[in-house]
Amino acid sequence: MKTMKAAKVKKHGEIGENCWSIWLEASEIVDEVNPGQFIHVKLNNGEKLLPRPLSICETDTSSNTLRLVYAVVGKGTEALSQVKTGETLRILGPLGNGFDINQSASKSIIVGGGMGIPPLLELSKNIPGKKEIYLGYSSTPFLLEEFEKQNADIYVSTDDGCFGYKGTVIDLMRYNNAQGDSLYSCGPKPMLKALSGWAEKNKIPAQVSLEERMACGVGACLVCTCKVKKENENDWKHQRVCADGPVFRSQEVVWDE
Amino acid sequence: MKTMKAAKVKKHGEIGENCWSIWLEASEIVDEVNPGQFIHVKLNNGEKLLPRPLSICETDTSSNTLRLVYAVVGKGTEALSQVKTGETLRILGPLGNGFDINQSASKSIIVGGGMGIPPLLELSKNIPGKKEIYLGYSSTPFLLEEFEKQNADIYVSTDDGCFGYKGTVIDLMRYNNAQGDSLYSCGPKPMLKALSGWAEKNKIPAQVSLEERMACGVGACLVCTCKVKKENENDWKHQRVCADGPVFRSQEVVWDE
Amino acid sequence: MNEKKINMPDLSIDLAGIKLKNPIMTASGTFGSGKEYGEYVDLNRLGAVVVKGVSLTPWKGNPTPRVAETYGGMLNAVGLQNPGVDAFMSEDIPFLKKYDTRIIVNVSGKSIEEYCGVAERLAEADIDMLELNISCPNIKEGGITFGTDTKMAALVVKEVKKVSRQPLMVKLSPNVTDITEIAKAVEAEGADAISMINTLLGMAIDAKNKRPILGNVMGGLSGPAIKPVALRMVYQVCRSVKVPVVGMGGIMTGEDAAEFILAGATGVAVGTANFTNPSATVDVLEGLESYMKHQGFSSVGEIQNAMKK
Amino acid sequence: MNEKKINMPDLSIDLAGIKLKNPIMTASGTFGSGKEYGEYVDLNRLGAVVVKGVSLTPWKGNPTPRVAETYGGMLNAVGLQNPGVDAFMSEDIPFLKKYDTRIIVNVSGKSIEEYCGVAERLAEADIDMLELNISCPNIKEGGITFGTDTKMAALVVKEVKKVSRQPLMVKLSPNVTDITEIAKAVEAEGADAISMINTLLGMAIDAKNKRPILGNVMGGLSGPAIKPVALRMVYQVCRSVKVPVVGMGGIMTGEDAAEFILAGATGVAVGTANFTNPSATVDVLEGLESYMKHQGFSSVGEIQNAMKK
Ligand SMILES: Cc1cc2nc3c(=O)[nH]c(=O)nc-3n(C[C@H](O)[C@H](O)[C@H](O)COP(=O)(O)OP(=O)(O)OC[C@H]3O[C@@H](n4cnc5c(N)ncnc54)[C@H](O)[C@@H]3O)c2cc1C
Ligand SMILES: Cc1cc2nc3c(=O)[nH]c(=O)nc-3n(C[C@H](O)[C@H](O)[C@H](O)COP(=O)(O)OP(=O)(O)OC[C@H]3O[C@@H](n4cnc5c(N)ncnc54)[C@H](O)[C@@H]3O)c2cc1C
Ligand SMILES: Cc1cc2nc3c(=O)[nH]c(=O)nc-3n(C[C@H](O)[C@H](O)[C@H](O)COP(=O)(O)O)c2cc1C
Ligand SMILES: Cc1cc2nc3c(=O)[nH]c(=O)nc-3n(C[C@H](O)[C@H](O)[C@H](O)COP(=O)(O)O)c2cc1C
Ligand code: FES
Ligand code: FES
Repeated sequence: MKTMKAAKVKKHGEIGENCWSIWLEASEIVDEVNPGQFIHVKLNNGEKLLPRPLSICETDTSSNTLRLVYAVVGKGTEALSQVKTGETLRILGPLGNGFDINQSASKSIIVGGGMGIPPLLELSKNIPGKKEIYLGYSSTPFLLEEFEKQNADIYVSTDDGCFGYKGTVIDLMRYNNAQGDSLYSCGPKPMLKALSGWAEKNKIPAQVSLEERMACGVGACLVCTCKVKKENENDWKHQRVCADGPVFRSQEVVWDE
Repeated sequence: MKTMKAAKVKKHGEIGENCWSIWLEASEIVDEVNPGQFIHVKLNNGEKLLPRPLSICETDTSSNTLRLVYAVVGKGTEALSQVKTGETLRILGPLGNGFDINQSASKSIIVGGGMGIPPLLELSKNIPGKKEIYLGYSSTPFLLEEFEKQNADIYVSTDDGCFGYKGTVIDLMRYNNAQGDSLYSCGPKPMLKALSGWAEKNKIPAQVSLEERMACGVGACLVCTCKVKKENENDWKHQRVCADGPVFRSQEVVWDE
Repeated sequence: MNEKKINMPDLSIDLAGIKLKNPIMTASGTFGSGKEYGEYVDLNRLGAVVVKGVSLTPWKGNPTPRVAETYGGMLNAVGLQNPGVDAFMSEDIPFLKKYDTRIIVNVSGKSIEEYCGVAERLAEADIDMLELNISCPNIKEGGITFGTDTKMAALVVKEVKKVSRQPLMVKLSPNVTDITEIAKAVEAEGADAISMINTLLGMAIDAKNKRPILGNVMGGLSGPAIKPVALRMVYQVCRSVKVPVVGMGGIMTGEDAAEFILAGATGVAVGTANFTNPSATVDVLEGLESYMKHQGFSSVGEIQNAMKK
Repeated sequence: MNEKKINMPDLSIDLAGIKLKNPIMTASGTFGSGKEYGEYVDLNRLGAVVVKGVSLTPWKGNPTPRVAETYGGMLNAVGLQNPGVDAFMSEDIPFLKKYDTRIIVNVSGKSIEEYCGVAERLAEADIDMLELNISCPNIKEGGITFGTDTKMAALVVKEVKKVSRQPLMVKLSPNVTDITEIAKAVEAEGADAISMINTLLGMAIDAKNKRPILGNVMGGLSGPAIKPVALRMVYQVCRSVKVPVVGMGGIMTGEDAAEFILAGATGVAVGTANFTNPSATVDVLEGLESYMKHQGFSSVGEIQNAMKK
């Protein structure tokens, strides 16, 4: 039986402006990870009961560790940021379906925005062939060094123009005339929506990783749903981001919200 | 304005069978303590909101520290026992009224049972004249070395006869024909009730320190009451253990419960 | 007490004529159809799997966000999303039938006809019991009115009893002035068991964005925060009716389960705890077993009768 | 918005014609008569001190234990112990009068006559408002019936209005099916304001000793655990009545207070939080002030109108 596991914190610290990196020892989990999957992290905090979903940023099978990169946005991530090296966290995973990597693509486009960027690192490592990677930040970049180690063309945009192109990552893709036969993306919903339009126009099959507030993380509670088009019908249904996603084909997502 | 204060843990560990000792740095508090007073300890635990009342076992004004000695009996004291040296706890105090020390007594009797023993250490230090100290434990004694440093005759009983006299501390007092003109006591209610009867019979004015579940600790919420006889009336009223006690004259307590 | 018995307490219970191997069930809506937790829990170990709410036709459920975390609890506003009774019968029952556990199906509806329709369809199904959910706070039509109105509650039970083949457990809403009144009314109409409590109606507000957190504005509060209210209501109802009660609301440990049984419950269900720990159901089971051993209880019935005062 | 205003938001409110310097009050029964917290809080900083419940004659209150801690909350069963209105008037009012804060007196009773008797005695007192407690769950006679029965609630308000001189705030019980019905009924009879919520009726069981923890068996649940229920009810009532509402239930921080005001409350009260931190009232006040500055609110009324949807 699978179960929540105690994972020892190997390394933990701020790697950028409100951007934290934590390495966890998680032997049985590490080998199973598909890029784009996430884990559920239970906080050692009586006030909050629910685990927090965080994408797996990268894995290191030699040391049996995996990395999460996160921003402090509320009480849960605040509590997480206080956890010290050597302490243990309870984690569940890997959860969800990762990206469906097109092994025969000659060139792939990878697009990340803000805290959607972390899972794209493990993805980039696993995608064969040529890659254009677009990374959009609000201001200071993070994980850039790690991406630069990938065999890929890296393009960076920032909202405030602090670094790289000033504007959205979609603006940058347009400006750059991005090219590829597969697109993978993770980021805030407005970005994914715009990207989905771009991909449709450019006839590139795109996969997007969505976020929604979660409880169980395993598909049982139905709180984490998103709207997905029904096949061959002018209707939609609710699907679970945790178990049916978090990665969806951009064309099947109903972007109305 | 008084307020809850952050107190640094200077030393913390088990000093006997399920008996813990914690030294806290609490500069402003230490100078004000009367023996028999307690402090409210707030746990760093989201599940439990209420502080825990713990008697001040002794103070060290030279290092501005005070000591608590406690048993792990539930989740709160369990969480407390996990606190490490160097961490801080939030504390409020000193609270309640301590013992009213009879400065002119020629001989005092001090009687403690179980976790009622800790506050009697600071008391013993402050009582002038001759002293007989009776300490009752269930099995292994604790704090005995500290009591032996006091200029007093120490008598020990244990329920299982592991150490000293086998039986209750009241049995031991009877056996020993305890003598004195003031009696001070803290311990479980049945012991205090028996003691109160003994004191009445022997015409010795006795003070007893009571325990009751608390919330505010400052006299506002009225959850911590005990029954106290009304003066010159055949009736009783509820008084607050936290603010009117925890020390009461044994003759005024209604022992029916 | 018999030493041998205490070493191996008998956890089995009789719930309205159905024998369960132990009192631990899943709370409807928190355990999917069992499949989702099958990787984490050996379903054979559970007394019963109570599946999510099933309605006559597919329901889409509420808009997101459907969850908000609160102090010691959570609000949900799923709105009974489900694929309808036909899909449920063809997909989920065959899966659950592979396990040696009881199957209890939570029945949802917006009208008496709809409740009866589901019960009629399920009459043909190989399941052990129906749980009539008259208490979902997330459905505007139906749910809230049935569960909080004594007459409507009695009426829907009466009608469903006419068409159902399996024993009928009725799930009560805590959002009422006097829950014993509803309990007595549904018992009088033939409810074979009562389960309680469903969630407390609550709300969370996002002060920064100045809006309700839930898409549905209000939602149902569950988790340890509500345990004192649940225990009180179970205690009251167990003293008002003769049918067995399945207690739930914030059960996280074996000791919590014991508290509900001391209050009078025959069985207990584990809900929100599954989200905190996917093995919660078996952890509660093991905790209850060890409680019984320590306290010298040889059967669940003994716990039910052990409360002092 | 005006920059100057945001640097110094106006926290004053008008509660049924009484001007309070800010919306932060104490919840009755959690702050004694003010004296007990006088060493920890500068009472001059509070909008109002709402004192503990006062009855016509002295009440002894319930047996101990009167408190049980629960997940994120606590149960109390004090049973309105108080020395009676005469002792209150001679001892506590003179103390509070030394401070520049409003005095609101919580009125308890077991019969309409008793409620009226207290209100009549207080008519002569130099206090600002009465809070009619028709909702204490710890009193078997009276309390629970008045607050959970629409007709009785209306009746007691009607009678007390005849004899009271100060504005009358009515404190509602959350242990009801539809709180808006009670709110509308007391408003119709002349209630000048509504305060809510009192505690949720709950219970705690000691599994080891197999008995209820509270001497009174059941008690009132308060603290952050109940905040979602309190917020929901305040939101509902603010949309049902025109009189101002004072919201409470689990307020621990300035942001919690802001949530209640966003839900529609004019003022807020801090209860259980005082036990966790004796400076809680002023901490909540400072937190609310800083929330207003950050969010650009220049007055409390602006928060009340800011809720989206
Ligand atoms: C599949 C998945 C993968 C994720 N991966 C990452 C990651 O790699 N790095 C990272 O920083 N964050 C990631 N998130 C978001 C992360 O889960 C939330 O930021 C976190 O749960 C917030 O917890 P909190 O207690 O700090 O905030 P809360 O106090 O709960 O909320 C603060 C804010 O965070 C938002 N929020 C809360 N929960 C979620 C959620 N489940 N999804 C989205 N927003 C939420 C709220 O709307 C609110 O604005 C991921 C979310 C999902 C669903
Ligand atoms: C004035 C005063 C001084 C005290 N001094 C000491 C001391 O010096 N050393 C020490 O070990 N203990 C002392 N106690 C008792 C101590 O407060 C409790 O043991 C503690 O609060 C239990 O907390 P918990 O969360 O571990 O237990 P809980 O889980 O809350 O309860 C576990 C058990 O402890 C009992 N208990 C809980 N609260 C109290 C309470 N306030 N008083 C008595 N019993 C309680 C319960 O009845 C229960 O059986 C004192 C109590 C008071 C009122
Ligand atoms: C996400 C979620 C979904 C639920 N769905 C249902 C449901 O479909 N039918 C039902 O009767 N109860 C439903 N409930 C209520 C639970 O079955 C249970 O009564 C309640 O959550 C209290 O138990 P707990 O505190 O252990 O979670 C749901 C609860 C949650 C948290
Ligand atoms: C110990 C205690 C005593 C209380 N006594 C009273 C009372 O005398 N009158 C009253 O109207 N409410 C009383 N209450 C209810 C509070 O005023 C308040 O409505 C409730 O506790 C919810 O707020 P909170 O969660 O901030 O504590 C009492 C609450 C507590 C915890
Ligand atoms: S979080 Fe429970 S179904 Fe997705
Ligand atoms: S603990 Fe509040 S009055 Fe004693």
